[in-house]
Amino acid sequence: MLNIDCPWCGKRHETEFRYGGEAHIARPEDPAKLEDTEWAEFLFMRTNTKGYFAERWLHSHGCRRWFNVFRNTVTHEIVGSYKMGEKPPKLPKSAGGTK
Amino acid sequence: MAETEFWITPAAAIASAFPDGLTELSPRAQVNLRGDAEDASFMTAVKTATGIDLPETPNKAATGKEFKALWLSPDEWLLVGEGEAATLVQNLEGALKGQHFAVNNLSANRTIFELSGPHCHHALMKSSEVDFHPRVFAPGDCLQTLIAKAQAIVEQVEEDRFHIYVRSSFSRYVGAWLAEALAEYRLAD
Amino acid sequence: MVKYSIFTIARNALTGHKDWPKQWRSPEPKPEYDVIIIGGGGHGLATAYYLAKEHGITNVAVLEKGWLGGGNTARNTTIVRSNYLWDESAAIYEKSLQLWEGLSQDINYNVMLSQRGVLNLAHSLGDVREGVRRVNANRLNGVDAEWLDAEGVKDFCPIINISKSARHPVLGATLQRRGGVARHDSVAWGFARAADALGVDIIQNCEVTGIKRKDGKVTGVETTRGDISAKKIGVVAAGHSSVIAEMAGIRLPVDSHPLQALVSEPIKPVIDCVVMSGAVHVYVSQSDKGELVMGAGIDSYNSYAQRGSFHVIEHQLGACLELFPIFSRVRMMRTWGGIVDTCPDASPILSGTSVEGLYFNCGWGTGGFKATPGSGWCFAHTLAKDEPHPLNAPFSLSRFESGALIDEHGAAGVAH
Amino acid sequence: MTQAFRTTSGGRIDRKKAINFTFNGQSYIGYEGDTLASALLANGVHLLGRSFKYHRPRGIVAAGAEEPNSMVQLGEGATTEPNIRATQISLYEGLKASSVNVWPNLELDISAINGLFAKIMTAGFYNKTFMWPRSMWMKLYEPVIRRAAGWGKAPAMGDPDIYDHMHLHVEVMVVGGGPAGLMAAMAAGRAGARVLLVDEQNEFGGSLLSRKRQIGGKDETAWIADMVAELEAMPDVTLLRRSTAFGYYDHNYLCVLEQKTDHLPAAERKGKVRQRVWHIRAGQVVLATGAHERPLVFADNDSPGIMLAGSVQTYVNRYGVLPGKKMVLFTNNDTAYEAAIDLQAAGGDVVAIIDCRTEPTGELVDAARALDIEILAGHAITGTSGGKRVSSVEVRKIQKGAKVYTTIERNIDCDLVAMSGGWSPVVHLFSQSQGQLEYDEEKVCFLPGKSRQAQQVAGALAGQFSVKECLAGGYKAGADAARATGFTPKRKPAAPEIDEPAVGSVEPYWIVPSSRPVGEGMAKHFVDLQNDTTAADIELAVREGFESVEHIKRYTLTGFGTDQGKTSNINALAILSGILDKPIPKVGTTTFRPPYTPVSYGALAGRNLGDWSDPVRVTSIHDWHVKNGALFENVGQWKRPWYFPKQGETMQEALNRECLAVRNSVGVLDASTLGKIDIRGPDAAEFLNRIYTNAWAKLGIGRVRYGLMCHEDGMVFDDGTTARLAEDRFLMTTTTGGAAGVLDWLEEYLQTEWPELKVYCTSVTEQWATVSITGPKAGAVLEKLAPEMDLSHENFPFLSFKEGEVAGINARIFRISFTGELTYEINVPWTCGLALWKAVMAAGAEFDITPYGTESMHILRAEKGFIIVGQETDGTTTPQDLGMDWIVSKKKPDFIGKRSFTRSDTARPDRKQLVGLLTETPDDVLPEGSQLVFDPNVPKPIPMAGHVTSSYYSAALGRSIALALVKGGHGRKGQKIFAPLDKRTVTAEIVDPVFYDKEGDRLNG
Repeated sequence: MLNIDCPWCGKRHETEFRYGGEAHIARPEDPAKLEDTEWAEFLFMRTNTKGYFAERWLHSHGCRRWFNVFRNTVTHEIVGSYKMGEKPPKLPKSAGGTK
Repeated sequence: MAETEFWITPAAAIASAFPDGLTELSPRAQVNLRGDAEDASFMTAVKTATGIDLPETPNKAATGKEFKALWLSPDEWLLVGEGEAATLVQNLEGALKGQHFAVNNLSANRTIFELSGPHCHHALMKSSEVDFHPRVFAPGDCLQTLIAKAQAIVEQVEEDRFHIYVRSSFSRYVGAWLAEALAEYRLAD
Repeated sequence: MVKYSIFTIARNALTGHKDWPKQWRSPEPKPEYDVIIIGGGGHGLATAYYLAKEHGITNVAVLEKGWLGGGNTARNTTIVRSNYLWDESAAIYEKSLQLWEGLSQDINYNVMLSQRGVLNLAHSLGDVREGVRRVNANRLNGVDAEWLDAEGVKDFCPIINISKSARHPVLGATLQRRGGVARHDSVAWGFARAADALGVDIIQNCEVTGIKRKDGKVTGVETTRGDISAKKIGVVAAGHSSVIAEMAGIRLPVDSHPLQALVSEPIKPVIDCVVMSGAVHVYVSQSDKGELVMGAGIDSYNSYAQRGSFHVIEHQLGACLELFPIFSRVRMMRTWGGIVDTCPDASPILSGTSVEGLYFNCGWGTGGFKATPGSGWCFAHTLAKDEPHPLNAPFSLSRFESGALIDEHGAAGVAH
Repeated sequence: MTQAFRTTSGGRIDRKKAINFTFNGQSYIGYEGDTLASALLANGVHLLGRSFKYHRPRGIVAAGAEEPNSMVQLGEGATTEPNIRATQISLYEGLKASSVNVWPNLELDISAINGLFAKIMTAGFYNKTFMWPRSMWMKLYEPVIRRAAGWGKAPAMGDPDIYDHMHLHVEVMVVGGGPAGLMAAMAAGRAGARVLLVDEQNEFGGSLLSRKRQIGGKDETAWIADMVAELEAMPDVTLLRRSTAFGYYDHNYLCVLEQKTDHLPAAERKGKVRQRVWHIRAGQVVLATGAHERPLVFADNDSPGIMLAGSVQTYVNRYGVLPGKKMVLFTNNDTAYEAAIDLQAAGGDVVAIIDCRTEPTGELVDAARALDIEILAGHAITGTSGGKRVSSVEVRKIQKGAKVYTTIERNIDCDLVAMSGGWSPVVHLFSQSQGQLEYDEEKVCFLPGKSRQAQQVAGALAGQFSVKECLAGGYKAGADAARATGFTPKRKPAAPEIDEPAVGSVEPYWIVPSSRPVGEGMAKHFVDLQNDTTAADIELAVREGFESVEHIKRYTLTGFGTDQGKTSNINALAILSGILDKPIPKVGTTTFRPPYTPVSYGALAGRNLGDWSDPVRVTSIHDWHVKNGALFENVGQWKRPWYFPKQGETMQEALNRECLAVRNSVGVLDASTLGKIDIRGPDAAEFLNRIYTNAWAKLGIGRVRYGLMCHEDGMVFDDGTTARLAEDRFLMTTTTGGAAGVLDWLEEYLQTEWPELKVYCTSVTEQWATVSITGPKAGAVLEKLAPEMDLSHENFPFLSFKEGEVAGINARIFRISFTGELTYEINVPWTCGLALWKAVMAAGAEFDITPYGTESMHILRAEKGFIIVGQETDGTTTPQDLGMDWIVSKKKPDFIGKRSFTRSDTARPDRKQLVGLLTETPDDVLPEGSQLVFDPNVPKPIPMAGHVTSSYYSAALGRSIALALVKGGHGRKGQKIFAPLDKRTVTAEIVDPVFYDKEGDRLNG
């Protein structure tokens, strides 16, 4: 049961949230201009990082805000949360091994 | 309230059998307001219309004369009170004219349960994963979470007295759940 | 390869079982192989076996970062079936089921395939519609399938609760009698032993750290046990597919998620079929040791940890007791998690890539175990011939550009 | 038989409270405070069960959770429970227990014949045989194997007991209530932190319950009592007894099983919660979980009467029981000497101590000598006899490094063998929390190493084996935990004087040879008693190429029993390291997975059963539907009326009546469940333009429009009508099941993709109850309810709305239609829904107004060829596939889904497209989900052309109708198509999907 830090409401249990997958995948400005390959990249291709990973969560049963979480997908350690449009927090020194 | 003369509160059918410490409150005005808290003109307009300084601190309630405002999200509040919802909506619409905002009379959208007494904290511990211990959640605090498996607003109105706002369609589920949560203590007392 | 049978066992008993040979060697990696398989799970070992058996390609190494069969092969709920909706899926899973049916004899290793029948329950009118649709599709595809009404379900699985007043009542079920379960470890060990006997090198504790390429073509791998050259590389790394892909500078339409499962304490037999309910996330069978083997729903978040969140298990057991009230006093003995690689359309990828000589077999999501032999058989063909077999041609990476997805999520849930 | 093995005094039992119980039908008496195990031992009962594979007689080995053998079937009928350890059952009046998996009975168990085949039933046995003939596996071999499978039996009926869940947040959680845990809780509690202390036992004290110690001038009992009293007086300290922390998950989340009534007589359990699962989120966790003693692996080390030394000590001191009267102790350390000393003191006779160490020294050794107990140093037990109860042991001199010990020194008669192979810290929870284990050569065990979570370790778990160390270590852990969560520990109290023997040395001794090498001859060296795994099995596994400890465990089944190898894992690992000739740390350890001890499904489900397994949502009109005989359909979490059968009506008759009422007069539907979203802001129209496939800018105020939503992949995912309330304000309706998803979807795009758009979305679903009246007489009904309202088609045209009073209630009325008939959807505040519905029924009475449900709604819309998302669509359907190109804007530069329409496969002309079907025989209703083919007369696999999405009998048309998705269907009107069913093939003609009132004349009544 992850303990997720909503930038507004503070730490709440995972069950209050909805997962939104990999963060920072912006919808293309003008999809019409894209090749099928490029469109497929946006639609389907993911980095699926092993280690520290920026992902989106929605506080669906709380303040209904979308935000980003920087989390280690191996240890599940959460480095921090940040609002849409902000930059991920710095990696902790402890962050060795998994990138 | 004229607007409520035909009203039947959603959990009325089961509320009569609620144990001590649990009641469904009679209908009251609930008006949902959205706007930009950063925008001074919005905040002042709301202040003039309602006399309330909308809480900008998450999960806090601010009380005015007729209404109180519960923080729901950075740009959303629920105004609750005994006054006329329709009038409140009019006043807000008037005061906010020309601004970007949204106001909705949601008086029927949620029903309100009052949970009180020596075992209200136990009932909450059985129903919610959130920490409602007095050290961290005080009177005047409110938050949105799950009660059992239904979304709800929980407000502590005073020590050992909570108001739980539940979407009308979930009201019987939550009402019955809370009643059951208290049952074991009725047995004990 | 010593032939296994009751007689060999008896003979060895006389000598105190001192003469059993190793089931597979533990060779040092050679400097070069024709084909390197990355991933020593069921699918990878099956691929190696069929490469050797069907295509005579025996200069093959299977590289496993841990112990063979230690990934999802050892962590699933062992369900085997082929009753999928779409033609493409039905074809490849049915091929797999046919291979399962002769597997113990083929590899001379009892994988304990137990075709006790698989029920997929329907709990809503929408489920019923989709179930009937799937049964009809299966029949026309030559896959055995039946539709049972609630009473039929009760007859087939007497302990199931079909009360109409249940929160999600059982309205019916699809039944595939040829479906069932198999012994997961034995599948990995059996394929390993058979592949090894045909000359395949199975190299454990050998983690791949890089994919070597030259002019857009693979030349070999870097590993924790040194560099190894290869003409072709088949990646069968399940949850870790994206990690290997990144080494080759490509991305996949794959996310890795935890999938949890659990077993109860062993109890005397109470259920002798497999019951699945996608709607309420219950997957139950009883092992030959007496444990109730149960699969839970998938955790929502990406993860490479072989564990998930406990509320997923608790939710599943609530739903489980709705279906099987008599399990309430049975006790959960062990839980665990695997890392499943999921695709947007819940269908696998068996495909070449933009890198010449680099092939991926992944994206099996929650359904990989049942596909083990078929997946290996098709992937071996693809590696041997440098082109997909018709059975796996639809499961190429290009489908994500063309839009020709094979969506096995089923109906999006009836709305109005 | 009256407790012949009960000591004359002492123990933590209440000798005044006798308790009657039965085991295998035989009546016995025990005392309050006993476990079933101690009570049986008091009565001289050692033989409790049979082993899994060879069905060898097995007895009580331990005194707690680590017990590998003594599982019983507890209770009867609906409340019986399989596989409960006798060592963990608090004795209660009327307890009934019996052995598991024995036939016909424990004394004479037929399957013991398996013992004769022991030689062939080695590890991997199943993999190597039962393959020929192939058909026999399912027919004969497996059924036989399955009949032998399992221990106890599940109840035959549902569970009458109640279970629930609690959620608790604390700064400091302490697991384990022994000396270390009590001290840790005290340190944190005094510092002012919120503290939870849990212990699996019925009382706190841990190892002090089994050993006599003077602490600060008090005896252990008084010391424990004082500690507990002070803790209980602290308002924010929670103490849970009979509570096992069974799982340690991410971010310091732990689950605890509290057994609230399992120790009570049936009568006192009524109405109470039986078991409760506590879900704890802790700032810091102090693990003080203690240690388990290891058995020694020697020949035939499995007979009843062969027990762990520490457990013997527990039975003597805690329960006042002599597990035997003539005891032999076999040990590799001197801690175990205490068991011998205490047994002797309690009136037992210790005939010899067999110590594998050549020169044992230390206080305890001296104390034993002082009692004239014979000590055979440098010796080992190399065999036992007795079968159902150990009767003598064979002792040989240890020949270092030898595979066999040649000469028998002694045969010693005894009725009890106490063994000790050293202690293994209970690292299970620590390991679950991702902590890494480190092997300690000197202490001969794995200890907690680097931890991954906010936690401390203390006591025996941390290798602190003396009470003195435990108290100091416990205090430090508790204080550090408090500090880490922002509290200041009080000044450290002076360490109390403790009177205890010094902890002596332990010498690793993993496997004891006998006259023949391990694995030869009939003798068995058991490693995992429950699964009958022997040292020979491990050797065989290695011989066959299994080297990873995980492989060994799986191949030999070591550690896969209900005890999860608490007493066997380390011995197996050590034996493996011996065979591989690698140091133990190199061989590695296995991961420990939750739960620490088994947890009932009932407890894990808690109250989330029945209607609480998933919330039930109802409308404000629900009670009326129930009263009026509606049958319900689950739609998402909603209960919606399916249809309203009258007395003696079949479903079809009811549907015909409901549908004809709508076509000929007027029907009424509770449409409250539709999702409703208020969308407001200067960019609202632009936002809708991007979300929906069609254009919204020009929609007039007061008008309504239908819209389709696609995902980015171009596939339809929701639909509904949206009204323009004002220049900058819309009211969107969504499907019932889709409401929540659509709102999240809108917020996602507003918050993450288009924050520049000034738009606010507010869910108003349950603000509005919706009553839809439809049919030629709908207008007449509404006139009566809203006499003031101008309902003329000029002033209230199709696809528009009005506001006004209906039946005296402020309402908003929409003119839209899902039936093709004149329809008014009246929206009033949710809480007025029932009042409106009743008013509508009254006003409509003269037109015989007919309530209808979802099934008739589906028929009526199908007659008009209207789609239902999730029925005509399945996530692979585009608007074009549905023949709805008319609603896909060609002008808009972009909207969600547009880009995907041009992908090669999505643009394919022969995609599956929505068509109507008319069966050759008019009253033949195709089953929904029928697959369609162009040519049924080809061999399988038969290429499929599509499938039937909706199919009904239409009373209005007097025949069946169906909707289907068919390859290139739009170009195939008039062609024949076939549905091969189980027993017959139905022929149908492909037609336009609109079956009824193609011109749409009826919209205006």
